[in-house]
Amino acid sequence: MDLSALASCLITPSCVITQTTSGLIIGLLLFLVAAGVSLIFGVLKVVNFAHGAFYMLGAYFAYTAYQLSGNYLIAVLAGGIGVALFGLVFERLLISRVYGSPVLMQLLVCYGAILILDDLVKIIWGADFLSFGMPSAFQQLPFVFAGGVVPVFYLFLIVVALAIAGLLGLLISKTRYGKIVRAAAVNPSMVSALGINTGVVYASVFVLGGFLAGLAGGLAAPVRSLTAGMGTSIIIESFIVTVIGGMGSVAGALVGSILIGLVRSFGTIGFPLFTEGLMFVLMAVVLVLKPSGLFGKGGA
Amino acid sequence: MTKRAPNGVGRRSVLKGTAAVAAASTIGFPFVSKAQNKPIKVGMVTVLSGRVAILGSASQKGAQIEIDAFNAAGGLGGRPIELIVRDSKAKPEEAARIAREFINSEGCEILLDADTSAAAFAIQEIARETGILTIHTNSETSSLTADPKLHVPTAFRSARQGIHDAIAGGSYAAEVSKAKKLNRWMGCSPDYAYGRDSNKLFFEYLKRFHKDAEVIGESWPKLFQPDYTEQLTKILQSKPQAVYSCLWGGDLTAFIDQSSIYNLFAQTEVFAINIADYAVLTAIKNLPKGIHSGSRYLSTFPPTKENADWSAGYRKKFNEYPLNWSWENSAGTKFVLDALKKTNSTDSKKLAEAISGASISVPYGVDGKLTMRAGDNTLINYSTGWGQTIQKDPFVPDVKSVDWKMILDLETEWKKTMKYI
Amino acid sequence: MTRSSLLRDSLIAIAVFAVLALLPFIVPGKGFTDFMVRLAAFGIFATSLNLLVGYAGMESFGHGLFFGLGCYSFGLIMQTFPVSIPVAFLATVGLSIVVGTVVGAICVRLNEIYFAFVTLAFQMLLHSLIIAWTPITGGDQGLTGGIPRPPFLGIRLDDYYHLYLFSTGLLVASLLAMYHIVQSPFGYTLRMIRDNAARAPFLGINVFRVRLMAYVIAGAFGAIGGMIMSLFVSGAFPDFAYWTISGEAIFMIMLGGITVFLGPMVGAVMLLLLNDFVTKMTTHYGLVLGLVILLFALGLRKGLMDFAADLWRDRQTPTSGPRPDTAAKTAASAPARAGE
Amino acid sequence: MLKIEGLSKSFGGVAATNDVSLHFPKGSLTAVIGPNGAGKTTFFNLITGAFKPDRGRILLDGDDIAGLSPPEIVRRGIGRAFQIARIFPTLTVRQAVLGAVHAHRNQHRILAKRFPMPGSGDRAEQVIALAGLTAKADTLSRNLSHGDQKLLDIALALVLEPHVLLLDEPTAGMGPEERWAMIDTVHRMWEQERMTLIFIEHDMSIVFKIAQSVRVLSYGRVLAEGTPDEIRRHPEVIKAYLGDEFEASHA
Repeated sequence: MDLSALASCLITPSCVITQTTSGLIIGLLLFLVAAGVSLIFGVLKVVNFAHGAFYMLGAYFAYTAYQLSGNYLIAVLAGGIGVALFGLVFERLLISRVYGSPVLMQLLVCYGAILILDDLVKIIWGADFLSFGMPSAFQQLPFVFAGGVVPVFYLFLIVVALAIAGLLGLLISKTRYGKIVRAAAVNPSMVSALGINTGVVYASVFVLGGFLAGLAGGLAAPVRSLTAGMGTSIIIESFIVTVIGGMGSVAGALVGSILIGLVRSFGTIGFPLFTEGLMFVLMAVVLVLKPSGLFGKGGA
Repeated sequence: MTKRAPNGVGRRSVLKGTAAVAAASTIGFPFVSKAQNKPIKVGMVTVLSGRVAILGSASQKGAQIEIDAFNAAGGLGGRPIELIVRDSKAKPEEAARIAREFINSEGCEILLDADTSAAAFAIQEIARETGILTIHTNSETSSLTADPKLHVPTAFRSARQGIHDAIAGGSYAAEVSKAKKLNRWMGCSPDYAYGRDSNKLFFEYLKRFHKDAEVIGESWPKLFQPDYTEQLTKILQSKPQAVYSCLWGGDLTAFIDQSSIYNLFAQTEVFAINIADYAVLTAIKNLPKGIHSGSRYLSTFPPTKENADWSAGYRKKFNEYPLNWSWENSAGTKFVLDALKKTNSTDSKKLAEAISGASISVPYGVDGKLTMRAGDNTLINYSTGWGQTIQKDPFVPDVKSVDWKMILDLETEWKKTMKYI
Repeated sequence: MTRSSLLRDSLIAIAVFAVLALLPFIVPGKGFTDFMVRLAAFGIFATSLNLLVGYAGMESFGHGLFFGLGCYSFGLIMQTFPVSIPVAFLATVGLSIVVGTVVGAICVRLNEIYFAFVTLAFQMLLHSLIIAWTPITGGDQGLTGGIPRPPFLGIRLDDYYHLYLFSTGLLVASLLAMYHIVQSPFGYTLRMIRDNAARAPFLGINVFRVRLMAYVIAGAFGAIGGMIMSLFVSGAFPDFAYWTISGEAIFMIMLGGITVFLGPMVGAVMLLLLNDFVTKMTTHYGLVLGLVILLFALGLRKGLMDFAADLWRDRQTPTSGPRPDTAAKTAASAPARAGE
Repeated sequence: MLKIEGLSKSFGGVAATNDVSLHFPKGSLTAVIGPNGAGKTTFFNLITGAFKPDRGRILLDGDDIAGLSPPEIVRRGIGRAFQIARIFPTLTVRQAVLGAVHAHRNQHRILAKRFPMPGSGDRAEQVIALAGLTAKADTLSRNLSHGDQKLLDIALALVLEPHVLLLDEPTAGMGPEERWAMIDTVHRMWEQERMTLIFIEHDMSIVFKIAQSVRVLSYGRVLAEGTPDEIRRHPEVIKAYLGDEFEASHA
């Protein structure tokens, strides 16, 4: 523990700026994955343990698209759209068969899928770790604000992720689709009674969740090493975020993600050897005090 | 990168080997019975899946190259070696189970532990229990062989060791520091046993050789952590003149990629001991210039024809660069093969006696020789040195060797402070 | 209703143990005994998880807390103190009861997925603690240097056959004890809480206390599984407290079945055999195992024994009318997941 | 004897139970009626501890039980059955009733003995017979008909030998014939077990036929109390009740 270092960081503007942006960037990338986990749980009541594998696929799809096109934008979209399509197949082929099954049976199905996906990635892309390489547009000197350092690429990621978060929020709260999704989360039989095909709604949520995870994988790819199994760490953190924010709440996922990001960025200064433990403590405390999470139960 | 299934490599080359032996025996020994031709089974426990799958694929190839040569030369009096490789999925209990399975169900007479350090400790206990000849080919944790409490007479290590690397790295970094006046240092190493040990020892020896060096902070990413932003910003806040890191593999490439966008390399000297390994060097798309690195394995170090040939042979056979794990497993296998030839027996005790204190001729040893030190059953005299990166092949053109006499003297001293001797 | 008595079950257990004791003389090779020792560890562990999941309706994601606790506590006691194995064994069970009571008091107040996640959080806290507290636990390297095995009562656990007898003996005894518990009045109270936790309080049942008891009991047996594992590998590793170990137990009970007492044992045999067999046959372990898992999960939609039990019952009463429940045991075998 | 004094409970500012004071003599058979939303079920929930009252006292034989937990209140002798039968789907009728017997005798946490405990069977069979479920004793609860599930629910409460038994619409969701069979069974139980029985009921013909006295709730308050005849003629009841009753009977 190094509380004096933490205190001295908190009174230094440059440290606060750097660590806060660092927390934001960690948190916002996490958000893109966690939002999907949260939505899928909120609407489908499925704990999609395989969402980390979606993220991994997004990164690999983007890698291949980047190899072929050399265009980062195309690569990111390939990640997002590729995984959205994959999410559709995954939902129709596997998950739709275990709706209403015990949560542990769903977990088993997801586990089987993860094993297969990790192995397929190894077969297709090889056992070695891959590096995406930084697109040349972002190979620039970082910005410096008040002594705090922010790389151009991260600034880009923050803007993109916030924009996606905003669009997602609008989609869920303002559109007809959003209303249906929220209604399906609370009362699926009511939605189907209104003549809406809940199967389509469920599949669309998986597609949306897959799109977000794939996007996250593609966006993060230039600063990650790609390996089979890279989804594992992010899925555990996504669960923590989902629990803290409140399962099914997009706003909760955003706040939870940023909270986890900040805990990690400031925690590494104050408690360098126990940042992971810190996240689980946070999760346990939230569960005990407010089991439904910071943003309660309310709809999606 | 090879797309061949690792098992496929094994089976095919065994077949080839057996054919060669069969051919030899029809000419030389027409009456050799089938029982005598029964292959000698060597079991390798390693990781073939998940994030460190590359460890297993390189280890297997390293061992295979020696075994194929041995089989092609007639095996042990007509008996070929069969290498069986299994995946522990990086779980120590699974590694232990597979090791037992090799011994109890598969009839393996020799064990190659090419797994991670945690598994190495588990397998060490099996070696103790069963007395089987065991070579740890990948674990670099010094205590595995240095701590007499863990000693097993039939277990050896054919890998580099943290203490040797720390002494070598510390002395090299001290020299650079003195020249460039690098006094303010930080560490950024993975938060697990290897990372913590390596970090601690590196700075210990750095300060010993360079009195003005001062460690102003440390940051501890988790093993396999995808994102180093929080550690990097912490480093930037502290403004050190130099940073030491023993991150490795995919973690290291991600760290380098992320450091680049923070422009870290322009602000500080970075000493990353594990860069000079082809898996890392070739993966990073924009390898920054001037990173100081220890040699893991380089075709150009030692700068001998033998080494270049060995590397070229490996690349020809497997269509990929040899890695640090490749030579470590080649070396371990060669110790075993030499002992088999010398004793003409598969008895673990006899083999262990033959291996203890033995030297083998290999290009990646100092002056072409590696020694398995008697007493603590561990590898010494492997080529080790430091140099700076450039952007393309040969990546680290000028490697400065480190003197093994100094390493060994300081190692003895370290063992005393650890109360190992 | 027909009921088995403790006496009858004990006799069966003794007979099973006698057969197990003789098996190594019939099935050659230490591969078999190794397998059985691991099966004992995972079988007890999975069955204890099913006390929670199948009988009490408490879906824990963090049962590995006790497996890890059992491994480390037993290993540390044996390495640190000059005590006999039974003493360390009892001390570990005692410790797991204390930890189970404290953690359980926090966890069992929560329901369903929240209970699942809070148990996971506590397990990961133990894992973080093991990793961070290097001087005691050895950090990520685990407890190294082997676990001493001083002989006791003529049992020498450094002998593979003795270890086999000890482990299978513990397995049979633990299964007997757990079977007895699920057939006890307490066991039926668990089923009532599983079926309808909202109704139970109005029958005078303190749901919190009953759940806490179930959590503590399951934890104590989980720790026994961990101790056997630490003897098998002669050490303890942080993996034993990681979420993946809970995952393995979950997959075992889901594959084998949660409504039949021996379902988790069947699942443990299935998963261990699959693992060993697939690892031996191919390096594409994930692909093959994943496909097999999906085949079972999507083909049967329930554990193997659940499926068999349903099949058996359907055969007993081909009509779709009310089905008589002949054996007390099958009371639990109707697909559970009830509630209001 | 159950005496309620000034009992109040609000949810989000809406008073579900408002200053209710009522008296139920020992061994009486009382109906609680009132239009939908009158707070009848809330009233039961308060008495049984499912909700904690904001104010007021609940005196059971002179002891205030307000604020105790449901199990504590059950142990004081107040049993309850529910509007929608709350049963144990995977247990047979006999197992469920035996389970309740064990809970009642505080034997439900015994680990060392087999289920059922000696001596619990007789009581279970007696209650099962009382509920008329003997023929279905080995049927899984979830396979019972709706009416039988309600009977089982009541039987579970009856096991507890309650001094006071609260039944929330015992005839809800039943056809006319079933209703009368059910009410006969309930009446028989009351006569045999001699407890104070309070039931919520919408069917006025049933209420006026079997209740000794009637309590009327409306908007969380006590509107009237008296014998069936008094209630039938009570102008307030007729005025405030009929319209709603008309609606409710068509709901």
